[in-house]
Amino acid sequence: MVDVKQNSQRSKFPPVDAVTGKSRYNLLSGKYLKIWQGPQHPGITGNMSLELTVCGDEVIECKTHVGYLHRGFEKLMERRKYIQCFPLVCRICVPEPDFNEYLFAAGAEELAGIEVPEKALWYRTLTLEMARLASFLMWIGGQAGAFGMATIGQWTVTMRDYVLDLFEELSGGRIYHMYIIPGGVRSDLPAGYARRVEDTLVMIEKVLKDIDLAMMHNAVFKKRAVGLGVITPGMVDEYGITGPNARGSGIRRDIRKDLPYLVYDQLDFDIITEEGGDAYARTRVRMRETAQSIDLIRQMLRKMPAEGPFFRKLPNVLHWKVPTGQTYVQAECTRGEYGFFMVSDGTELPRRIYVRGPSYTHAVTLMERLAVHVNIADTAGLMVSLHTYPPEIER
Amino acid sequence: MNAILTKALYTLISLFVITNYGLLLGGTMARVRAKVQGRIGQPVWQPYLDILKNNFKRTGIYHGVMFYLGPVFRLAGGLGTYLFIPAVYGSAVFSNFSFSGDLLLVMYFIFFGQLGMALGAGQSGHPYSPLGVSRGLAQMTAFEVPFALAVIAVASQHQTLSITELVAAQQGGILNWVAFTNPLAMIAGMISFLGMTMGNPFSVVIAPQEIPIGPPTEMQSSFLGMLQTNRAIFQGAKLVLFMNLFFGGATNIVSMVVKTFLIYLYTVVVGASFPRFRTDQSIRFFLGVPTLIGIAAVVIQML
Amino acid sequence: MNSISAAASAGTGSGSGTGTETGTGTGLSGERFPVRERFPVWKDKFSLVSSMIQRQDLAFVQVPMQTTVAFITHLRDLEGYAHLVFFTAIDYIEDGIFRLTYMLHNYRRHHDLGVQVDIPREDAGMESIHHLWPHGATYQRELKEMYGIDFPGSPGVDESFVLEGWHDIPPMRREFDTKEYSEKTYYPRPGRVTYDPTEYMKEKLYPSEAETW
Amino acid sequence: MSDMQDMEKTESEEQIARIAAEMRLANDGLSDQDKAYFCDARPQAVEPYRGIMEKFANWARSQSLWILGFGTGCGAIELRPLMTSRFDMYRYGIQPRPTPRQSSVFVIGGYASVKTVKRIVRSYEQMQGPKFVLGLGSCTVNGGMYWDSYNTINRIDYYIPVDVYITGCMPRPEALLAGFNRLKQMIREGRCEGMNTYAENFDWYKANQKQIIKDWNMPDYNW
Repeated sequence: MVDVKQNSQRSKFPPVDAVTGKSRYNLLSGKYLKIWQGPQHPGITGNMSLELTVCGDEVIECKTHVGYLHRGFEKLMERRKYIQCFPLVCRICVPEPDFNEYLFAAGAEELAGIEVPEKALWYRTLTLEMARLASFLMWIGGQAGAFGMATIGQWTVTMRDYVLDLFEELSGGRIYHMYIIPGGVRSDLPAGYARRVEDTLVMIEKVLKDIDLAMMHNAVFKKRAVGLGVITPGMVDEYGITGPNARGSGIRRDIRKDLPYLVYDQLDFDIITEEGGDAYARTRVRMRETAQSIDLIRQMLRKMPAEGPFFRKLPNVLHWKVPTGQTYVQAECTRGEYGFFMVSDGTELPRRIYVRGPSYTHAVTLMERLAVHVNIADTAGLMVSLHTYPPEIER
Repeated sequence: MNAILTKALYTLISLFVITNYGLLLGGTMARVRAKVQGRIGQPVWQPYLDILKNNFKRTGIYHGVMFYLGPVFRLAGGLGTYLFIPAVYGSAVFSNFSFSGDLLLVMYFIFFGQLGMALGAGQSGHPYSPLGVSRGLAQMTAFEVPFALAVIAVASQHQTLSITELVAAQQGGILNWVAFTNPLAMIAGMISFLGMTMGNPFSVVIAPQEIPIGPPTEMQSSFLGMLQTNRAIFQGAKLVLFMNLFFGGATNIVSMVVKTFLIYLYTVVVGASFPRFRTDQSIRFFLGVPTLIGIAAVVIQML
Repeated sequence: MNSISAAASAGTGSGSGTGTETGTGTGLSGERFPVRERFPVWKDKFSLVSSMIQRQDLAFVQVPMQTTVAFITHLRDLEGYAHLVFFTAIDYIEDGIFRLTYMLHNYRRHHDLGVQVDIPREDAGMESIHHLWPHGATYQRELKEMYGIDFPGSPGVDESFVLEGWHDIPPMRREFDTKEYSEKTYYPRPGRVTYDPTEYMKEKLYPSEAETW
Repeated sequence: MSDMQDMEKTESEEQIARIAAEMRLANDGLSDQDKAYFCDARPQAVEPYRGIMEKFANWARSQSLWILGFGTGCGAIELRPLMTSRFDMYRYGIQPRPTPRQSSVFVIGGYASVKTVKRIVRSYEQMQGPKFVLGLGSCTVNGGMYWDSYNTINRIDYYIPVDVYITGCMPRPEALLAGFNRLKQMIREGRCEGMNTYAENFDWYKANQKQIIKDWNMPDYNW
């Protein structure tokens, strides 16, 4: 079933010629077929494409092509002031823009030496966890949909919509919230917000229970997912794998615990790991993390300070000169380690902002490795199980 | 002469009814599926609009003669399947062209449409089409095994290959149905029916996510309209066939509607609660337990 | 050389960095990785140019171009910095250099180390690290495309990564003006008005407050 | 500023005229082997039916809109709620379709990078007419947030004809539904002849496309 040994003996790269980078397979021999999965394809995550060479039903070579969503964020941020970057950064990642907002704010605050009020830290953590919940709900639907179970997708995307409603109440935006700004957050929680959050959480928990029954205990789902795309623990460092993909292989890594940021050190939670490293283990990790996220939101609503400022007044942001320096801030997003590397040269414009998205390694190098010797019908499921998201690859 | 004309008229009426019934049933089932997913769903008459729209397309791409003939073969397969099955037992209008031995012909026709489609899809030149076709044919060969075993069991039980006589033998009470007199054959047949309707978990042939959307990748405009019409007829024909084989047929149109609706509902409910098998997995599945059940049914009949 | 180096030495002198709310030292009980003690060792072996401690869990070191890959290999194999977080470049056009940054992470110590190396902008090239981490090849492909930095021997480094049919200078270089290029190429829709926010706020929104600035 | 724009405008118009004059439709960039696979015909404008027949056809078209499943940008994220039970676009006869051959509506999901424009053009040309284009988000109107980016186009209507724009970043699902209703109304009124517009101004569109897509390695018209 899980052929770990055979998996680890495969070559490090897809079978391409080391010098020219061209495929070793002769397509004109008639033995192989080259097909493109994407960019126009329902079985692809976002707008990217896989160039697959297949022999029968088996993929023997996979090449990821990205760049369909390249907007040049890093270039655009170099010619915008810090406060002008702030509405731009959240657009890097659509399913959970808050991580971009938080990391940009945290980086700028660290460089400028701004202290953030305690309450804002709680609010930030709350939005991050809500974003994680929304993103995971969408992902569960995507993973079920990649194996043809449209029902689950319909349920979870609706539940995600209720989380988006909460965001809308909080910040006015469904998708892009622009709630976390340098210096704090943009607004206080509305009256009675905690109760409405709790109502939504109860609803989501009910659906999650159904999904656990209908998907995780489904014989056909298990048949498809178990043994698909095995990541061995040895591959984790080699390929720079982070997040649930690493935790699915039994590696205890979670930036929320390892390098606690915001108020995660005051919250009570454990790192969730699963053994196996296949698509099923990754699904289990994410299912359990969804439940954990719900639990964390409850904890925060309970422990959150009621009084205090949620925003620290910045200097005039139009002339805000951030002192020279460089820093790297990271956070644990749903897909793994999300980071902002920010370099300031003492002017009003950032010198360089580099966005480290976890999909960068997951979707390109790792996918090219894992897709080899996989049935062609499973490539979509494999791709989704890595939780790749193209805009953070090309930015 | 007059008899032939009457028969032709009856056939047309029968076809008209089954086409509309198939389309409405498709629309209804889309709504049922939507209910499971928590939606309202498309209007019941949406299939009509889709067919109209497709036939009103202004342009259409032509890939060669076989590309034209593919949907025609498919339609011929659907019509052939339906026309040799008596839809309502004892009715002059809906008895169609049933004759002794029509069961074998129907089994052949179920396969025929797919083969025609394979030729058409092959000529479209799109790499997804042959992938889908190879998956479809492989899966079809697999589910034919339990189906054929079930048919053999039923045929040897009642010592006939005529569907009309099979239905006649099941009249006179619910306990005379094959479902109760020969439950093993019914189980094998109904499992293979899941494969035949190409719903989940055996929908990898036309699955959009798993690379091809299958043979009709390149089919557009009126080609697609024709395929959709055929799907309605073919679906109706298959439902009627299974109703006749295992559930005692129908003596009037109301009981036909009720029985076929329930049989269809069974596939939809299964489809809504399962993901898809891969092709190799579904072949393994069909050649496993359902085939053994089918063999058991045949052996019990032989004893 | 430039301002960063000055800050770097200042950082080394003053000890703890300018950590803010990112939980400096609050989360983990027990001592942090004393990276400062490693600096002299690295300086002996790999002739460190400068070092800087930004936070308790983040430090930057600068090494010369010749010893970079040896230093990174040493860090990966012997010091536990086994995770390549990212690899990117910063363009200091006024100094005529690209500053490459290899961010490494030590999971045992939970410590980030940014290894920085300055390479000349003219005819930029660097030794490849694809043999250490397979995804290093992807970063190098991107750097080649976006900055024109060559990495001989890296697989597929000459293939385009995100751009397709790009004929201009590499877009992430500072001399490339994206606004000008966009206006020249993509038919801007007339009607877009740009106010200088400073002026606009002074004149329209806060005529009184503007005086204080 | 406006002067400069005008000057650039005329310059680029000249360039378009030059590319259009140079352009031949015999797929000259392709190798002999590839040429056999592609047709070298131009798109033809198709006359609508007359009178009540066209009205009926338009009604049927407006009631059955099949979206091409191509999420070209971040706008695609709001298509998913639109498909699911909260907003349920199936109620209005709108459903996604995985292949361009069978779909009739192309939703441009926001910004389009040059690499995507190439695929958009190809997918658009493969769709069978009458076909409709919905520009989603501010980025399709004037570039939106990315107006000064070197890799995203500013106006999608220079490359393919657009029927309805839905502005906003992001447009809400309700706005999408409103846009679809507007599109339906326009189809019923017979105002969505984007396919014929494309055929009639084929040289202009093609020259625009060729100006930004530098490595043109596909046939000039993909049916």
